[in-house]
Amino acid sequence: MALDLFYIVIFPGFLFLGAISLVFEYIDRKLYARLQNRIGPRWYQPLADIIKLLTKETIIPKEADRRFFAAVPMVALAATTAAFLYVPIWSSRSLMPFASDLIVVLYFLTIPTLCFFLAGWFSSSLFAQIGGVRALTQLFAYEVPLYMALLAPALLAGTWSISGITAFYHQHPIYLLLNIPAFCICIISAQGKLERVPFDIPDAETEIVGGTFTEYSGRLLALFKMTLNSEMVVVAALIAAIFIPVFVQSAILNFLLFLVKVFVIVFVLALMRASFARFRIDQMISFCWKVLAPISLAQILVDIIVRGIILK
Amino acid sequence: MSKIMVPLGPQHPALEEPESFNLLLEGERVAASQVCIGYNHRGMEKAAESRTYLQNVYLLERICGICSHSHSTCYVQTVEDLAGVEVPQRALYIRALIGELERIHSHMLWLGIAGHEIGFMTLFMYAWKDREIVMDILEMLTGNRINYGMNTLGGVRRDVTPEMADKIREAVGQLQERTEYYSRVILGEETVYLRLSGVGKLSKADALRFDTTGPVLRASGVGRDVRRDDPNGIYPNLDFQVITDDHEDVYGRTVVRVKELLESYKIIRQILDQLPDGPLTVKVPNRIPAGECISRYEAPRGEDIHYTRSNGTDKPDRVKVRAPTLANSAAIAHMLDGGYLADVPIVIAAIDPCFSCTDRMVRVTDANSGQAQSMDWESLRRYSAQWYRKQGMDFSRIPLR
Amino acid sequence: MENEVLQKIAERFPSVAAEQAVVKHHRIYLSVPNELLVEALSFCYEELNFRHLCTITGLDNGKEYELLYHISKDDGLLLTLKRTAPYQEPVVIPTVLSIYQGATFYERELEGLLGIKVEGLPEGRQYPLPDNWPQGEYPLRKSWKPKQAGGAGQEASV
Amino acid sequence: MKFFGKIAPDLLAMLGKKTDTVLYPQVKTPVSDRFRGALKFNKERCVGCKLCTRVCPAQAITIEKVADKEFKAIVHMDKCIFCGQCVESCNKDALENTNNFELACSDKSSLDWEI
Repeated sequence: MALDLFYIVIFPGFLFLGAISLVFEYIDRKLYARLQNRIGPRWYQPLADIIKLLTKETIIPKEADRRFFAAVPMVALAATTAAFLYVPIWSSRSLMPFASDLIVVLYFLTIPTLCFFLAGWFSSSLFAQIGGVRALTQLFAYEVPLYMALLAPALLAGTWSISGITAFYHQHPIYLLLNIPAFCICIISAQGKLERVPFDIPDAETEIVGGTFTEYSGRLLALFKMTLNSEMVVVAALIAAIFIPVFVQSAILNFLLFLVKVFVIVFVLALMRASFARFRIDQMISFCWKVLAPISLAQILVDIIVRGIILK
Repeated sequence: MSKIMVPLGPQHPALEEPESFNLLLEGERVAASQVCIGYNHRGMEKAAESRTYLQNVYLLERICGICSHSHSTCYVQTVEDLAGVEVPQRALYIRALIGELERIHSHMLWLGIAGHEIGFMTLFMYAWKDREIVMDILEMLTGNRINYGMNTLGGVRRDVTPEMADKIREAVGQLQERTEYYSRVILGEETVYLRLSGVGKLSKADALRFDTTGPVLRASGVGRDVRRDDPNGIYPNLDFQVITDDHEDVYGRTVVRVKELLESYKIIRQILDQLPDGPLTVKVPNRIPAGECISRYEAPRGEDIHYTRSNGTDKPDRVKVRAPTLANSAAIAHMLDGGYLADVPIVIAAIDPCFSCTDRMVRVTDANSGQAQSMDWESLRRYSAQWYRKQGMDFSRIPLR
Repeated sequence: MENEVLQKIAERFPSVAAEQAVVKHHRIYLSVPNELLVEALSFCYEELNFRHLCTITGLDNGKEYELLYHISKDDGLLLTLKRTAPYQEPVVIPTVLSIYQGATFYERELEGLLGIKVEGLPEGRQYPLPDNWPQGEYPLRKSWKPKQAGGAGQEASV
Repeated sequence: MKFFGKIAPDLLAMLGKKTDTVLYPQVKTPVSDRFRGALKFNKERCVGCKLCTRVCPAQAITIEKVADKEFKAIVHMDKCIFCGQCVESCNKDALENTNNFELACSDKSSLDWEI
């Protein structure tokens, strides 16, 4: 019981995830700045931002539904933290692996997006509602290619469990090459999931002010910021576990490897953030459905065929 | 589908100045729009009537930070014409030089703003980084980055030394290289193209119908440029092209601005090569004979017009300013209708709006009287200290510096 | 070029005192009888190709209001047509929107700053003064003086 | 030619380069010699002609007589628009622009200088 609580609250749960997400937020911001030839933030800036927000007054709009308005950010953060428990960090197995944990992690990762929609909806503000509707619209666009691209390697491995998948690719590393298109799609859709340029449509600052978060301030905004940061780490860790399953014997080395893998993915995400302009929502949807979805479908077909013919 | 009314402004992250657009949205599309401007009205035209001609140079220079030289040049042209003085050639060349440098800085600024509006922050950072080159040159020449204070009645205040001319040549070389890079890489980025092309359409007929000016008009295929059509100063001696483009959309306006940058570099090189020797100013009397004069100047945003009526005293009877943005404002609502909400910021930005210019004016009342209504610094600080104390924190003893 | 335009206007409108016009390089300043102004503008637009309305200047010269319509054509010629309006409430002039569609804001400015009613201008917000600006205060009139704290200007800034 | 991510290679090249921004309060960039900053008044040169008061567009400067042939300038730096016309108009070079631009403060009245 006490151990479980330790797992959930301290390591690898809430506190550890919070700390590591601040580190990776710093890395992301610093890289973004350096790509733009700026100095960028100091190392403590993400922590300072969170502390500043935590001490600020929380303003809840009169029109808003108070209970839901305050509850939604907590649900979002809790879902992200829960998802992290099933992602492998220091070995090829996660903390509590079970048969179809990949599906569960994906479901947990969908909850924050739904929370963004609800947050926008309960704010009863025009900009927040437009942002919420956009978040939901965007969800339907990137979620399908993301799921298909993550499930394709699982189909090839013949299991829905993350540990099973890593174990399979550890034995047959050659099949990793087959999944490169799925990897690219995952990275692109992850950008949509994390609501970053070029898919930062739900909180496009110049169009709809803060989007979903327009009415949020103080502690509740800090929770949302932490959700977004930790979501980035969880998604990067999940992609790393499935597409780059490189593990060694030592737990410490594995942990360092984990950091390196997440760093590489964050680097790619930062580079994408710096090199594109924001899509318009119609362009984003047609891009996801006309380009990403067919490619991921083809990937699934290829994986099924390979599984059916070669691995029989 | 139900329609909702979204207010864009007076305060909004996409807008650099207070202005307001009421958008009637049908889903993501704009069904109708209304342009509300006038938030920057500062009473400058009235204030100009109670100041001397020389003081007005500085007053009108502060109509707008970006096109400050345009306004002061346009104004001193009217006064010099009324006084009947012949401005030395060297002064005219230096005026044109600052004017072209200002055009470069304004277009660079616009390119950055456009990047910001379409969520391409890298373009914003890069364009503004390169804008620093021209800002440094302007600071070296005039002393300030904006509000140069270069014009005075009858000439210019500061000279261009040969060493400065060399530095300008070097900077223009760098800028040219960067601008060519932008026209190659930024205009070749697919997401930028997707966001800019086909947005904010303004056909040639509409552009003429709404009396638009500047890059907006030229991007609709009408080659109208005061520098060529009704030249003032030394522009007849210079060889340059009037850039037009027939995209008729925001992409076209971007192309026009980038190409105009290249033309400006050409003009600056010619000015530096032709720069004659001679005095910088001639004496202009304090009292200007009665008369009226209208002058036009091609500001970075379009045609700037100043009308001055003198009555024989040392103060003008009427100064009228028509900034380019006012001419372009009438077309905004037309360009927004039927577009996406996401395109509204870039369409508004594409006319390079400057509502300080448009609305003008200075409140002539005492500077201290405004404090009664607003919270001053001390009481704001007291309020925040109280609020934090309630939360169990005491910041009031922390010194401000 | 300037004289040619002036001659054409004089031919079409014999009552215009064309010989009193001030002609400078690329500039013509010409007074037009009040009732002829809209007709003259439309003639300049249709026949003489003055397709661009630069701006409309309204001013108070101490005796009456003057309204100056600055129109230009592509060869750089800028023609200023002047009409007057007496001090007599209400001051009403007709709109030129039917000829120059970009004139909306210029005419609103006349309404806001000089208190000249423009007939035929569509409904809309006043420009450039704020919505809570007191009625009947027109800053560009010579009789208007800026008031000290608590005056007309102050109320508007609340 | 148009494609996605055309700028990305140049961005990567930026990683090794020196940044263009500086940490402002600690690091300062040079200011031009022609910069028009806060005013400096040379008491001994002033003859009290008050030309500066007349030309100032912002009514920011007044000259007062303290004693015979001795004057002091009262400069309202909060009203000053830094146009430098007073410096230009002064026949005796009694006024000068320094290159001090860091005048921000939390108390406006501290900007009324008697020099």
